[in-house]
Amino acid sequence: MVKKVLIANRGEIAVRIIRSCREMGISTVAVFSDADRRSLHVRYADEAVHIGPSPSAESYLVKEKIIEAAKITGADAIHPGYGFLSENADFAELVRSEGIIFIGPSAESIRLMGDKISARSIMLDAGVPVVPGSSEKLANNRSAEEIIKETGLPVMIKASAGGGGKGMRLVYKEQDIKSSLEAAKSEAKDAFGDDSVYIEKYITSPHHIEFQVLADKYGNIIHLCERECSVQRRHQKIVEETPSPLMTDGLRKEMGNKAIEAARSVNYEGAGTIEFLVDDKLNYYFLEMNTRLQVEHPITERVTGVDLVKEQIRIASGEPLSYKQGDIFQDGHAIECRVYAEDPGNDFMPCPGKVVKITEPMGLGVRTDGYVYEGYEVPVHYDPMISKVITWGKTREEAIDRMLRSLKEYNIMGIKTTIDLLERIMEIPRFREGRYDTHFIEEHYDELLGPRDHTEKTGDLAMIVAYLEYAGKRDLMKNGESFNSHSKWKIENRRKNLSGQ
Amino acid sequence: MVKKVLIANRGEIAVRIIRSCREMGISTVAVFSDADRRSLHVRYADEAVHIGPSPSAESYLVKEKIIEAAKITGADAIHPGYGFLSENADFAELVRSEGIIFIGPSAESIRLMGDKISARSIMLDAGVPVVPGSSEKLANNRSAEEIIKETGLPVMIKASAGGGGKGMRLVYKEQDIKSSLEAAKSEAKDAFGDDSVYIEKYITSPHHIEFQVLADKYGNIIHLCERECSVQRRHQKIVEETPSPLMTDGLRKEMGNKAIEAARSVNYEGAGTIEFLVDDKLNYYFLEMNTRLQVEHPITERVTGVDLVKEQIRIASGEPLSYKQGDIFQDGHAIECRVYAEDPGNDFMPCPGKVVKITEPMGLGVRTDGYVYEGYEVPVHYDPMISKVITWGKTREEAIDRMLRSLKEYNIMGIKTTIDLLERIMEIPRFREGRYDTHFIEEHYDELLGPRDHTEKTGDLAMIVAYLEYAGKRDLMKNGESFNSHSKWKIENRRKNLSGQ
Amino acid sequence: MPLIELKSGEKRKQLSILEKRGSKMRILLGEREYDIDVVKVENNIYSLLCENRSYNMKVVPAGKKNCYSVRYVCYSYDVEVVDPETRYIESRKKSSGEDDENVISSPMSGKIVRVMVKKGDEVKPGQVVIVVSAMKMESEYKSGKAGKVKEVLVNEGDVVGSDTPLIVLE
Amino acid sequence: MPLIELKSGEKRKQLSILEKRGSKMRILLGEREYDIDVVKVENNIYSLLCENRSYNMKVVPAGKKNCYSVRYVCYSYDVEVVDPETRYIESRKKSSGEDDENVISSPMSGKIVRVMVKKGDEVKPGQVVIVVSAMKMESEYKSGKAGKVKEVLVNEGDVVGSDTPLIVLE
Repeated sequence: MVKKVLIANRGEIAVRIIRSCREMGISTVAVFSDADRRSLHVRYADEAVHIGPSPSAESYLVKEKIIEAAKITGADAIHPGYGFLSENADFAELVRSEGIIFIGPSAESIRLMGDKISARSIMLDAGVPVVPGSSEKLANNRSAEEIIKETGLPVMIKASAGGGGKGMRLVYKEQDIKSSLEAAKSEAKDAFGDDSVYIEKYITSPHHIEFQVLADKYGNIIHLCERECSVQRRHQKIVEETPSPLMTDGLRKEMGNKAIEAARSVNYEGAGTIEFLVDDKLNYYFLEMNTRLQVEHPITERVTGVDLVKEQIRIASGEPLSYKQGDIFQDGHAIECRVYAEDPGNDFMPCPGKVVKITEPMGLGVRTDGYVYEGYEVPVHYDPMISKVITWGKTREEAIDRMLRSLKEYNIMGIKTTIDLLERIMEIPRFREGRYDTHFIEEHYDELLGPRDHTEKTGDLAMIVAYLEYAGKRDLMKNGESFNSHSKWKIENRRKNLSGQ
Repeated sequence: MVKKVLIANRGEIAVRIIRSCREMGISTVAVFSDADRRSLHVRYADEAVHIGPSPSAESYLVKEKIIEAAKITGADAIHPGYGFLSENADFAELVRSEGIIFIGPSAESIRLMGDKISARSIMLDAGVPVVPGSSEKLANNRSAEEIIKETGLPVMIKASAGGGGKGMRLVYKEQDIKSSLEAAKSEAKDAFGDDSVYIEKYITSPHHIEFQVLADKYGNIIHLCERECSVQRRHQKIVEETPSPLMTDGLRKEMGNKAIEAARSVNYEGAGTIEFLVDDKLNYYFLEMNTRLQVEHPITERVTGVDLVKEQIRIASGEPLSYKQGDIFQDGHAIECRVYAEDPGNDFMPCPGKVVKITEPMGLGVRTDGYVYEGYEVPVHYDPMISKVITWGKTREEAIDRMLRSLKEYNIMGIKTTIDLLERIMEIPRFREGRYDTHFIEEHYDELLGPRDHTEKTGDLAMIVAYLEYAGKRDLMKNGESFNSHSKWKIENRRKNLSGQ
Repeated sequence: MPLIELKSGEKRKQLSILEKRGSKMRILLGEREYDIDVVKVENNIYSLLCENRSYNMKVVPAGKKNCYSVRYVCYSYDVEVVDPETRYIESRKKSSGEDDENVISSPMSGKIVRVMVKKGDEVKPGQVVIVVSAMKMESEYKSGKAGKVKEVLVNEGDVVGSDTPLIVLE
Repeated sequence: MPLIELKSGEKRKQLSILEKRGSKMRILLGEREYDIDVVKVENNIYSLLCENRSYNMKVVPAGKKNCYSVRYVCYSYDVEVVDPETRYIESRKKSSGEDDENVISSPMSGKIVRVMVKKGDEVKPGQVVIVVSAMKMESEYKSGKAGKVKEVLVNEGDVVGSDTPLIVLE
C-alpha cells in the first residue's frame, strides 16, 4: 500500500483527498503557490512544499516542480485531483518514469480519451453509441457542409481539442453553416492553438447523464450507477443528483454496461466517468470520458457507500477492487449543490475576497466539502468554486427538502455566492418534479435571478440592524468600546450611563 | 399533519428537532430562559418565547409556562426532546388536556415505565427477561437480606425512583449487606424523597445494549435494531455504536422481538428505547425503557436511513408508520462520540465558558449535532454536553478511522472538552477489537487520561507560537496595530520598519 | 439623540429610539413603532425578537461609508445610514458640482490583463477601457460616459482589490 | 530585541529572532535553531511550516498574565513568556514575600452554593471552604494551606467566572 501521497492540487478537492488519506493512515504532502500559503490544504496536510508564484502556469501546472516536491518529501504516490494536471498524459508518464505511483489511469488511456475525435471512433468500435456526426477532424468547409447535410440540422460544431464551451457553435439554419464553421475554427485556434473542429447532431431537450466506473489492474471493471448533471449554466454544472429522475432500471443496466465497455476499450484503470447525452426518448450517446475524479463524485459516495478516493488509492497500490458489481446499489437519493464565489445577479461575475464569516450547515444527511474559513481571502487566481453541499434523503423529495434546509443554514459573509440561486433552483416546480434538461437555467432565468418578494417589516428590521451596527462602530471609535459588545456587562453598564443622561 | 411545533427544550436537541421540522415545512417555536437568549435554538427557530429565569426549575421545568408559550404562539404540538419534562407523565397529560398534541407516548405508558419496579413486573408478565432480584419495593432489611441470599452475590441495590447512579450500591460480601442497604436508602431519600430500593443480580462484564422502537396509534410496532452503549463513565454514556460488536443476527432478531413485546405491553406510541443488560454469554435482561428520544438516536438514523424526529411527528399526527419491519436493515456501521464541556484531566469537572473558536469536522460520512458557536458562552446552568460527532463507515474499522479523523479536525477553543479523551478511546486496542464492557473507562484510566508523549520539537514550536501571540498583543497595545495582523501588507510594512532599525 | 435617517432602495425613513431596557428597545422607524429584543450574538450577526418572531440578521459593510448590506434568510437589503455629517457633505457636494463618476473603479478583485487607453485619450460611453481577469474569467470594464483620460492608475499585471480606482477622466 | 525567556513545565528557554524575511524567520530557542515559515491564519491560530512539516497551532490566553495555552493536534503546552517587566516583578515579590497562594480562586465558572467559612475563621489544609455548582454537578473547593480567613469575596447565590478570587487568607 502507498505510504505517502502528494496531492498536486488545491482547494476543496485537496482537503477531501487528505481526509481519506488520514483515514487510511497514509501521510500527505500539500503543494502551494504564493497565493495559497494560508489555504486550508496547506494547513491540513502533514507536509507542505512551496512550488512557485500564484499563477497556476507557474506553480500547479509545472510538472517538474511537483515531481521535485514529491522527491524532497519522499512521497511514493501523486494524486492529481481534478483540473490542473489531472488529465495531462505527459504528466502521468513523467511521474511514473520517476518511479512514483500516479493515482490515475495510464498515459495512453488519458491520451486516447483526451482527443474527442479519437475517443469517438474508439467508442464506435466498442459498440457504444455516439452522437451522429463526423468521426474525423474536418479538413475544409466543403466536407463539413456535406457532413452537416447528412447528419441533418440542427448540429453542433465543436473544437476537437475543446472544453468549457469554447470553439462551439450551434447551427439551426442552412445559411448559417459557413459563418458558424469559420467562427468556431477561429475561436478554437485562439483558445487551444488548434483549429480542428468536428460536427455532432444537436440533441433537443438534452440530459447530461454520466456513469461512474472503477477499474483495477486485473481487468475488473464495475460501474457505480449514474449522476444526472443537467442543471448547468454556461456548460458548467451547478446541481447534480443520483439517481437521475429520468432513469429506469433497465436503462441503468444497459448504460452501465456500455460505460464498462467504454472503459475496457481503453484498458482503463482507476476511477473514471463516462458522460452521455440522453434525449427525451431515452436515446443515449457517448459524449466524453473524464479520466479522473469528478467534482460531483460525493453523491455517488453517498448512495453507494463507497469512498472513491480510498478506492483510487487501493487500485493504484495494486489491490483488486473491493467491490463486485453485485455489491453496488443506490440507497436513497443524493443531491449536490456547488457554491461558487460569484455574483449571480451580475452575470455570474467572479467574486473573490475575504470571508468575514462562515457557518456550515449541519445535522442529519448533510455533507459539505469546502475549504474556506473565517478570515480567508479567496484568491483571484483559481477556480471560483469554494464549497459543495451534498444532502441525502430516503426519497428524492426528502433530499430536496434537506438541501433547502441546508442552504438556508449556510451563511457565507463578505463575498457573494451562488447559495441564494441554488435555493431558488430547489424551489422551482419543474426541478422538484424532476422534469428538466440542460436548458433549465436559461428557461427559468427570471424566477432564478429576479428580485425576491419581501415584507415591509423585514425591510424595516434590516434598517434597524444597519443602524445598530453603525452606532456600535461609531461608539467604538469614540470610546474604544462598543455598545454592541459581546460582553453582557458592558452593555448593562452603558445602558445605565445612558439612562442617567 | 401538525403545523407548528413548540420545542420544550434547549441545546443541540432543540436545534436538531427544528431541522427536521424545517424539512417537513412545519413552523417552530423555541422557549428560552434568561441564560439562553443567545442560544442557537432561539436564533434558529421561527419564533421564540421567554419563559423565565436561568435555573431550569424556574423555566424549562415549569409546565404552565411551556403551555402558555404554546398558546401565545398558536403551536398545535409540543416536542419535549430528552431530559427536562420529556418523561414527566403529568406534563404529557396537561398538554393533551389543553388540546395540544404531545409528541410522545401516553401519560399512562410513561408512568408504567417510569417506576422501575412496576416496569419490572410488567416485563415479567410480557415474557421479557429481567435481571434476577426483587420484583417489589423492599419493606425492611430482613426481606432484603433474604432476597439477596436467594439471588446470590454479587448484587446491586438500586433506588426505585432512581437514575444517574444515585442511591446505588454494589455488594460483593455478605457482611456488607446491611450497611450498603442503609446507605442506599439514605441516599435515595436525599436525592428523590423516597427511600424505596430494590435488589438486582450484579452482572459481571456487563454490556449495555438498547433497542430503538417505533409504534403508531394503530398497534404497528417495529424495532430499528440495537445500539451498543457500554462505554460509560459515572454511568453516563460517552460513546455509542451500531451494530453492537457483540450482536449476532439471531440474537438481534430475538431481542428486537422482545423489545417490541415490551413496548406493546404498555400500549406504547411514538419513539422509545428498551435498555438491556447483556452478559458475556449473551444472556440479556430488561433494564428500563426510555419513553422519549435518546441522545444517541443519530447512529440508528445513519444505518437505517430513518429520520426519527420526522417519524415521531408523523406518528403524533395520527399517521401510520412509514416503515414495516422488513424495510429496516443496518447499512454499514455508525459511531457517536459525545463532546462534553468538561475537563477529563481534572476528574471531569464541568467547564462552562466562552467558546473562542470552533471548527467542525466535515466531509464524507461525518455528522455533527451541536449548538455552540464562536463567541457563545456555554451557560453554567444546564447539561455539559455541547455536541455529538457521528461517523459512518462501510465497516466498523472505517467508522472508527473516520471518527479519529473527525475528532482530530474538531477544534473547540476557550473551554476544555472531552475531544482528546474520545480520540484516545478510539485508539485503545480493546475498543478497536470490539471487546469492551461497561468497565472499559475505569480499566483504561491511565491510557485515557495520562500524559501524552511528545517530541522536543513540537514543544519548542509551541513556545515560539506563544511568543508570537504575546508579541502581537504587545505591539497591538503599543501601536494600535498587530504585526500578526491578518493583512499581509501590514506585516510587510512592519518588517521593513524593523529591519531599518 | 441626533436625527438619523436610513436609506434603502427608494425608501428613506427616520429612526428614533424611544426606550431602551436591557436588550429590549422601542424604536420609531418612519411611521411604525417596533418593540424589539436585540442582541449582537456574533460579529456581524444580530438576533432580533419582534412579536415573538426570531430574526437572525447578518450585516456587513457595503463598500461606501456608512453603507451596510443586511441579509435575512434569502432577503438582501442595502442600507445607508445618513448621519448629520454625511448630510452636510452631500449638500456641499451638490453646490460645488463635484462628481465621483469621473473615476472608473474595479467592481471586483482581479489582475489587470490589458489597459486599452492611455493618458490624453478620448473615450466614448460604453468603450472598453480595461480588461481584468479573476478566477479563470476575463471581464471588460467600460466607461460610463464620454471624456478625456486624465490619469491611468494601474499597470498591466497589477492585482487590484474591488472598488479600486483604475482610471480618472477629466 | 530585549531578552525573552519562555517557560513550559520544567523547561526554561531563551528565544531570539536571528532573521526575518516576509513570513519566514530564523529563531534561536535555547540551543536549537529553527527555520520556520509562520503566518497567523485565524484569530488564535498559527500555521507553521518547519522542514516541510505543516503545524496548525492554536493558542489561547491561559488565565495568568503572559501565559498561553498552546495546542497542536492532541498535544497541549502551557507556556509563560517571561519578559523583563515580569522578571522585575518576580524578583521584587520574592524579596517582599508577597504570595498569591493566600487567595483561593475558582477553577471554573459556576454558582456559589455554600460558603463554609467566614471572616476570622481558622482553616486547615484540605478543609472544604466553598461549594460551587455548574452544569448539574457540585464541586468542593479546598484550602491549600492553613490560615485565618481575611476576607470572603463572594456570597451564596453569586455566579462567578473561572479564576475569580473567592476567599483571601491572612
